[in-house]
Amino acid sequence: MAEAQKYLPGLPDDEGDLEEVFIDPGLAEEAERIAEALVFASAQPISETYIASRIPRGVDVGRIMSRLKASYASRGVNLVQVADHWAFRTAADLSFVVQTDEQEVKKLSRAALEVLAIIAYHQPVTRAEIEDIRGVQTSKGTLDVLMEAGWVRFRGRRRTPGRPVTFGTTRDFLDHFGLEEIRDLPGIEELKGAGLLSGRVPSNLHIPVPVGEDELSDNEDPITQMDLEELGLLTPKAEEDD
Amino acid sequence: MAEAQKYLPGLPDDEGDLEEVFIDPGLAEEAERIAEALVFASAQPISETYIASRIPRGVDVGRIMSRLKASYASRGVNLVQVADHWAFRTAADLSFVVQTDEQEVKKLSRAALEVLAIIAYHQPVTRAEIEDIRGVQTSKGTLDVLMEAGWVRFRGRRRTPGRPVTFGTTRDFLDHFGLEEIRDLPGIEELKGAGLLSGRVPSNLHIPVPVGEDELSDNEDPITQMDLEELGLLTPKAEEDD
Amino acid sequence: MEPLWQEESADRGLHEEELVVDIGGFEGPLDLLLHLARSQRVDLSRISVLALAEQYIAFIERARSIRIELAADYLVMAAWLAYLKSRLLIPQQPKDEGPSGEEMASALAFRLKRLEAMRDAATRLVNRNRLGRDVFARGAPEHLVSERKSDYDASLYDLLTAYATLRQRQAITQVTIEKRHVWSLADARLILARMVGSLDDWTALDHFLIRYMTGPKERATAIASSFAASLELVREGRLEIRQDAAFAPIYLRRGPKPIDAATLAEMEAARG
Repeated sequence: MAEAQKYLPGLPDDEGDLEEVFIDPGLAEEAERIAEALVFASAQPISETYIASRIPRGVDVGRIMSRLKASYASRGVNLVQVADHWAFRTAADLSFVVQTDEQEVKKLSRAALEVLAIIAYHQPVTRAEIEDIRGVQTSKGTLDVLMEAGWVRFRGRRRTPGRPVTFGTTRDFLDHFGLEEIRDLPGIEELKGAGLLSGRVPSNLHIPVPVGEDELSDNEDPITQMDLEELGLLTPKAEEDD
Repeated sequence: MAEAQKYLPGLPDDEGDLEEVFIDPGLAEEAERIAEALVFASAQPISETYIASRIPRGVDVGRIMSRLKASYASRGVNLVQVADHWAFRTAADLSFVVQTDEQEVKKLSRAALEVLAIIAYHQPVTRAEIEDIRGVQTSKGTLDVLMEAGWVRFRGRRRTPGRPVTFGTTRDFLDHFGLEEIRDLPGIEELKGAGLLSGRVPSNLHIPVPVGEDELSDNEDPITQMDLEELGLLTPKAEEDD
Repeated sequence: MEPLWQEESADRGLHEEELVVDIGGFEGPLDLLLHLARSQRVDLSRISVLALAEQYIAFIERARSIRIELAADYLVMAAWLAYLKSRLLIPQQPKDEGPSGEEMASALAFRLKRLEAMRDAATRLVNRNRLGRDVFARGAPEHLVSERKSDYDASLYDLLTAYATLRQRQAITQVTIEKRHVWSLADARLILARMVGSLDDWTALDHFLIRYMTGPKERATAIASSFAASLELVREGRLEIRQDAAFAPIYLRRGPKPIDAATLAEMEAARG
């Protein structure tokens, strides 16, 4: 009963797929088997578009995939979504038994990991912005390593003067860290809420006003505006464009 | 009920595993999940002995495998036994989704990558100019490969003696490499910043800003039907020189 | 401020007793500031920027006092913090331009908080169930009927690497490297041998060299090579060497086994 109900006609979906009316349960099962075979056969995630092109016409690929996902949820192998792609992966709780001696997970330096996190949470982000966040120049080879690992890519260019190139993460990044989409990054909503993913100082950040105590020490001259210009010091980033 | 029945003690199996009496259904399920994950993740068919060593003690591996095999029997992927080893295989009736002949995606050769990159950055560019930049002759085969890949096209003809053909990139090129427009290719500063160009970049190194694909440059004529026919005659596959 | 110097830090930071300031362990001034801020053990939003600025400046001064060469970034930050300090302590004048001390302090606290947030995010990220470590893909993949438009594959990274390598290679082959005169060890040895032969009195090394110097560009190589050569000659007993204090002039004079004509000829030959 419940089984049949799933194939009763519903409202046309967003894409107005009018073909999807009265689906034959046999057709749905066939579609499920094909999708399963396709995704299972590949080590890489398979695009939903590709799956859709391979299953019988008129079958909603999204629905098929959710059904499959549910039926694998409690198994030793799970169906996971990576952006608009699908892949089978061993269940995370079984990591202790499944060990392949071949592949070693790439070990990233602290700096590379930090840059990766900044790119992931702030994308699209320019190199200057990464450096602003870290307060240090990105050493040569850091972005390089991340791109070579296939986790970071050039995304495009910012529509600001100079059109700086922006960086972002790849689908391999999502796949590697077990994320369905960027919005699943741990804590991203909280960080956004706290204003920590923007270039501006959030208005709710209050700094206690210090109680005046010491003056300049004997061997100190006050820094003048001139000095600052000479040193190439600019005011903090907050007023930068973004 | 039926579920519980499965775990009732049965006759000792061939290997006479006497330990298997009154198996906890939870334990059996755990064993099944582990076996499933192990077979899935293994590059080769995996031995029953190995699986037995990984599942909870006292669980009959033979029975677990038969149960798994049965549950996959009607699916898009089947669990198959090869001698005393186990593997997942695409269901025979779905073999059309997987390729039987191992026709792998071809990796572009280094030469082809170089030529493609030169065309991308320097377009519109003639073959002579490509050779000038690379400092070596470009075999016709290389350009053919790039055309075949669908990433390079004839753009027009240069208004210079001999009216050499100019090359440019295609829309598919942008799609494949995830670029919105050709001007999104990173420039010298970005290549340096990403660690792709080493710090000691000679001052005479110029990287052009690529010209958008649709605009013909001043000294370019569009390719006509005539030209195409002529070019088709000029690029017979047979004279490939590498 | 004192607890700062006793802060136990696993692999970086500073250790009072040995007077080691491991500036190399920090990734830039902001990292150092964040480290100092953490030692205040308060939420970053309630941090005392003033105290932090003082700690930082003290750290830098200490590093300089023991002759640690600091990257310009660190000094720039110190100067900025000194400025911030003055802005915080001196009441804002009505006609002051630019951000107020409080605004500058907020901006700094914001940057520290943001950096720390990214550090935490990085840790959380790296501890996720990772493909190839905790979860695994199909070990024996089968080939799918191609889903690509092209039979060929390459990534943008491949493309850019190929291009950058090519262009750099080409550019470099076109560069003519200016011939630079370098004193070889054999050169220096011969020069020293010739000069020291007759010297009974202590003479400064520089004194020997300056005559041979055609320009300031050669100075470094001349000093390095002749110093190395002089040590070798001392070992051979042909030379004596003396320096009274660190960075003081180096004096040379003839050793117990003077250099005779035969040795000199041998050296000439060695020099080719």
